Amino acid sequence: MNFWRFLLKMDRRIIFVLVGLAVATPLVVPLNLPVRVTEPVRRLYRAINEIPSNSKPVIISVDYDPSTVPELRPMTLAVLRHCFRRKIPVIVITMLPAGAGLARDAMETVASEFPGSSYGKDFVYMGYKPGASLVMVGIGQDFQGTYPADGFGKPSAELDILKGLHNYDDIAMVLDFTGSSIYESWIMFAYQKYGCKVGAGVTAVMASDAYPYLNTGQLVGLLGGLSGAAEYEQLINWPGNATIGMDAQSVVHILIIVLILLGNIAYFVTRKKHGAAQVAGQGQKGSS
Amino acid sequence: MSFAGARLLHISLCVLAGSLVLCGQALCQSAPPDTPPSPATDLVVKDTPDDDGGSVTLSWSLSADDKGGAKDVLSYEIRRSKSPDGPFTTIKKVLKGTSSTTDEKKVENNVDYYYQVVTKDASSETPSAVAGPVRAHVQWFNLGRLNTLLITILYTALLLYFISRAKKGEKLFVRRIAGLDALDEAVGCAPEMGKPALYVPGISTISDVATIASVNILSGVARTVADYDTRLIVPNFDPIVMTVAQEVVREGYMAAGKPEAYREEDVFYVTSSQFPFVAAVDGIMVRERPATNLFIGMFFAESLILAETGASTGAIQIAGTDAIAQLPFFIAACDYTLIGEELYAASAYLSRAPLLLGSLKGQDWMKMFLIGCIFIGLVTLNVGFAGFKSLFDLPLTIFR
Amino acid sequence: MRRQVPLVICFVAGVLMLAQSFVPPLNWFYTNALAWARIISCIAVFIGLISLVRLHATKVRRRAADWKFSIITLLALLYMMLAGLLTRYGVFVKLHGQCVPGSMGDKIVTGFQNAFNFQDIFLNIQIPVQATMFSLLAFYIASAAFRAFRARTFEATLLLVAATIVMLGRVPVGHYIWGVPQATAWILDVPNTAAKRGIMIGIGLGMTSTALKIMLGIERTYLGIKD
Amino acid sequence: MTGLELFWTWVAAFLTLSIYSFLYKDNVFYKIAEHLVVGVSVGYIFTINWFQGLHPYLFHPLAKSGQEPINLLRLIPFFLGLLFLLRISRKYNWLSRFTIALVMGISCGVSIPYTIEARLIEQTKASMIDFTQQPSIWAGICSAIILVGTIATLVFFFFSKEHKGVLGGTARVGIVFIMVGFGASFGYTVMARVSLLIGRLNFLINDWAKGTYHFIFG
Repeated sequence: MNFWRFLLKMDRRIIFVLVGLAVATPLVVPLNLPVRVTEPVRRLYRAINEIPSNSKPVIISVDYDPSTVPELRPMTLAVLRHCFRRKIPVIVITMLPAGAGLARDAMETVASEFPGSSYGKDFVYMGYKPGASLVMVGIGQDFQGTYPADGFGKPSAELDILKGLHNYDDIAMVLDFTGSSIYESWIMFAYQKYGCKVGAGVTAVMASDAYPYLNTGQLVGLLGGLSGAAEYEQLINWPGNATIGMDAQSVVHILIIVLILLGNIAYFVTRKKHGAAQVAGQGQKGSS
Repeated sequence: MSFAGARLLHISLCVLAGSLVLCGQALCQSAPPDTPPSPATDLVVKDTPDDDGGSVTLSWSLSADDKGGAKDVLSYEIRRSKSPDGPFTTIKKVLKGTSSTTDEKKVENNVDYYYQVVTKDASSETPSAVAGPVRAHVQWFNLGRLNTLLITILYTALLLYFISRAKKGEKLFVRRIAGLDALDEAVGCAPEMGKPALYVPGISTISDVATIASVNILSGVARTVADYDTRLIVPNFDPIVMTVAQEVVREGYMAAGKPEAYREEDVFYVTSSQFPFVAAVDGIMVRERPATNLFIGMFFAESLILAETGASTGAIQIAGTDAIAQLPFFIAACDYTLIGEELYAASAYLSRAPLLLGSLKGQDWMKMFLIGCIFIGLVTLNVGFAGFKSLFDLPLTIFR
Repeated sequence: MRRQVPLVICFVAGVLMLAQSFVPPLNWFYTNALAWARIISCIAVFIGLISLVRLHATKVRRRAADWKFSIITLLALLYMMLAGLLTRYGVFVKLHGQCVPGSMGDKIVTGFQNAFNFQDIFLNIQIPVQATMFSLLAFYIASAAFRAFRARTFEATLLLVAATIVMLGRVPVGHYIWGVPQATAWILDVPNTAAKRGIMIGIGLGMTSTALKIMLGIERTYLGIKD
Repeated sequence: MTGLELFWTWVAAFLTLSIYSFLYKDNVFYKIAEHLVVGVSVGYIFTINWFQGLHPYLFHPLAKSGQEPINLLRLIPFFLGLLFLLRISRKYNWLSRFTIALVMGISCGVSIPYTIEARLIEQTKASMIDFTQQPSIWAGICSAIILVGTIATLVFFFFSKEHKGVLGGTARVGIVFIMVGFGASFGYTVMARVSLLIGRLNFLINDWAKGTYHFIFG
């Protein structure tokens, strides 16, 4: 019985240590727990899988800032890896000033994993341009007019990947990774106006708002939060940060559930010993 | 060869190639490639409703070549003139697939205007029939917000009516609110332990109504604290809120007859950055060890950081917020939580001033009115009449 | 003068603001008033500054507890203010837009350059501390759940059961347990929506009545005026 | 990574660990981080206010620049702002009430129609459900439950009647909905919070530890 009494009066710092370990351990020693792939993620995977290799490029719009990096960077990497592996040319852009460094970082990380790929031919970084919706419309009218040079100042005319690329007709798909509503602008301009397919990756909190677009076909697929990214990693069979992160998430969630259960068992076991009088005095904690 | 020469050669080659292609197309196709797109039809122009003039709204049916047709429409150009015969000047361009827009480009009020919409493809254009005349007017009332205005008037009337009844001395019943009963008790226990009380009036500006409600509650708290001769620490996120909090706390001490016990340096500004503010308040909680922590006002993600740190020091904690997303965390980590509307009711309840109690009664009547509306809406809608529900449209369009 | 004038100002400003939403020609007042409020709140920052400096300077002077740390605050404040002003006004710094994530959410700041390490300090001192403070929630959410989710009362039991099901439904393990994904979605879509909607209407009523009372001068506590 | 970048990474890592040390207990490192960031953030806010607030809203409209005419109306808030600064005077601090009253009036006036529309009209309208238009019987049942829950929750907030009888029963149903809803929100948020911790640990492991390793050993 002492165990239960100890549990009830346990120093909360023990919980902190457990949570810290639960998150840190999978980061160091990946568990690779199985993930069940959900339909929106599978749809995006299929859509990218259907794009012919070495043909039309995809636009990857990296529109997140440092606050949503933990959720959105892993899915950006997973989709980039899929494209690189299938030899789909990739055009990386960003609509957020804060996204510039992050977009480049994501692209360079994946590019370095594919030694055969070359800048300008297989992938290109066009940098940040202010005025998201203007840029989206601009791409529909004249891509090279909108982006006369890439993110490093090299003229677009010198980049192989952009040769013969005029507008959305020459683009296989737009993929947007964002923690804001920019993906809705992509739907509005790239899809509604110009008929270009749009896929999105958003934070877990935003995913429920994005589902309706999936049902109406305005989005070809959707990745929501870390779990969406982990499912995508599973589909391309390339466990990365999201799979590791989901391991950590699973462990912490289970830890909290176990703690709650133990706490309740302890509560009922000790209550029997002390009788009901003390319970009545427990006040209102936990309700209001 | 010089650069210019190469360039010239390149251009001439391109022109040559281009004309060859054109010839080829002309030979192969019976129809010329440059058929102008079919025009936009049914152009309707009218004064933009519910505005202060200077704007005309246009709508039209898409050209037959937009989307379904040959799909070569690129845009529509809006042209305007003061005479039906022109000359028409271009006002703006809209993308294909657009069938309505507004003209707000230096539109003079009460002047006749004529419009046409020109359908454009890559190389040619087709104007629509001219529509007009139309005049932009100033509307003195925004009909689209009539429902909002009516509810505002009704609510104001209800509040004033019950307040006047309360003024006449009528006894109004207000039920017990558990969190508020606890408030007095919690504030009272600080002096017994010889410790200060901490009051955080949220992390928003004074323009947030929740902050205003919090300041009202602070006033009551200050009076109780002053009665007990305890210190009241109020760290602030916003300088204006700080100023108001200082006024209110000083007034509270004066009301308790202890103006000399008021210490202005205990109601202070920390920073207007969310987490630096939390870091500082956490520090106060573990160093000053207040016996009572009150978190009342507008809170964001920091709610649980504050409440858990406070819980670890063993303080009695009472929270109140209208931030729905934060309520679960306050409920889990605090002893009592004022949920949503209870926060607003609290100032009335604490002061027990008849005027404010009267307003609670008005609030309840408004609640009944809205529940009644829901029922009428349900019944009418389910027997096939949608008119009642459309009274709740925003903006209201049924009177247009 | 001291009591009546503020109440009249409040009433007039409130009525004009209210009226402009119904009377389109009054829109100019709205645009102006928002700019006015912005200017006032910017000037108010000086009051905050004075309060902060006074608090910490007093601590240092009185050698109060932790007074040495107050010196850190004062020095950091002084340095950031000077660096910010000099960066912008300094003749030797050529301006061109540079953007950083703002202090709360996505506010974007343009027009500062990294002279005096203004930007570096913000990005490497304030941002990491903010992010780390925010991440403390991962620990606190666990300790709060452990402490509070006890089946003491019927309501507490509901809280804990709903939380447990949703937590389970959010991770892959839960997807393998029959009924959990469906129950999670249902709880989030149905009871959760209902409760939020009801609370939201209640809050709307409370907010409006408080705002009306202040506008009409019935509630005047905020001015430090006693009835 | 350059030497300077490495230096800043160490600063960030030191502050990160200092904040985490607070979980054990208050200590010197936490105090340093806390006092440092308070000073930095207020200095930052001051600068932002100066250049993003006073410059575009006050200085520019009052100074002749470009084609915009001088906006002398902006002297009014400037004057009111100065009145507000009289807070620090013992004798004239009551003048700051004028400013506060104006800000309060503006805030209340703005919030009333907005609140009525977003919180009262929209939500009331959303509760008027057409049961003849439901995609399935189950969807209809769910809609009905939402309706009952909304009204019961609203009844819980009745203040001027004792919660007894029918009213009490309905209010109790309201509490059930509130508690289930709050529990769900709590459980739903765990993932987002853990993600934040993962983000910080990734910084410590990848940027700081690995970055330092690569800087030293190439």
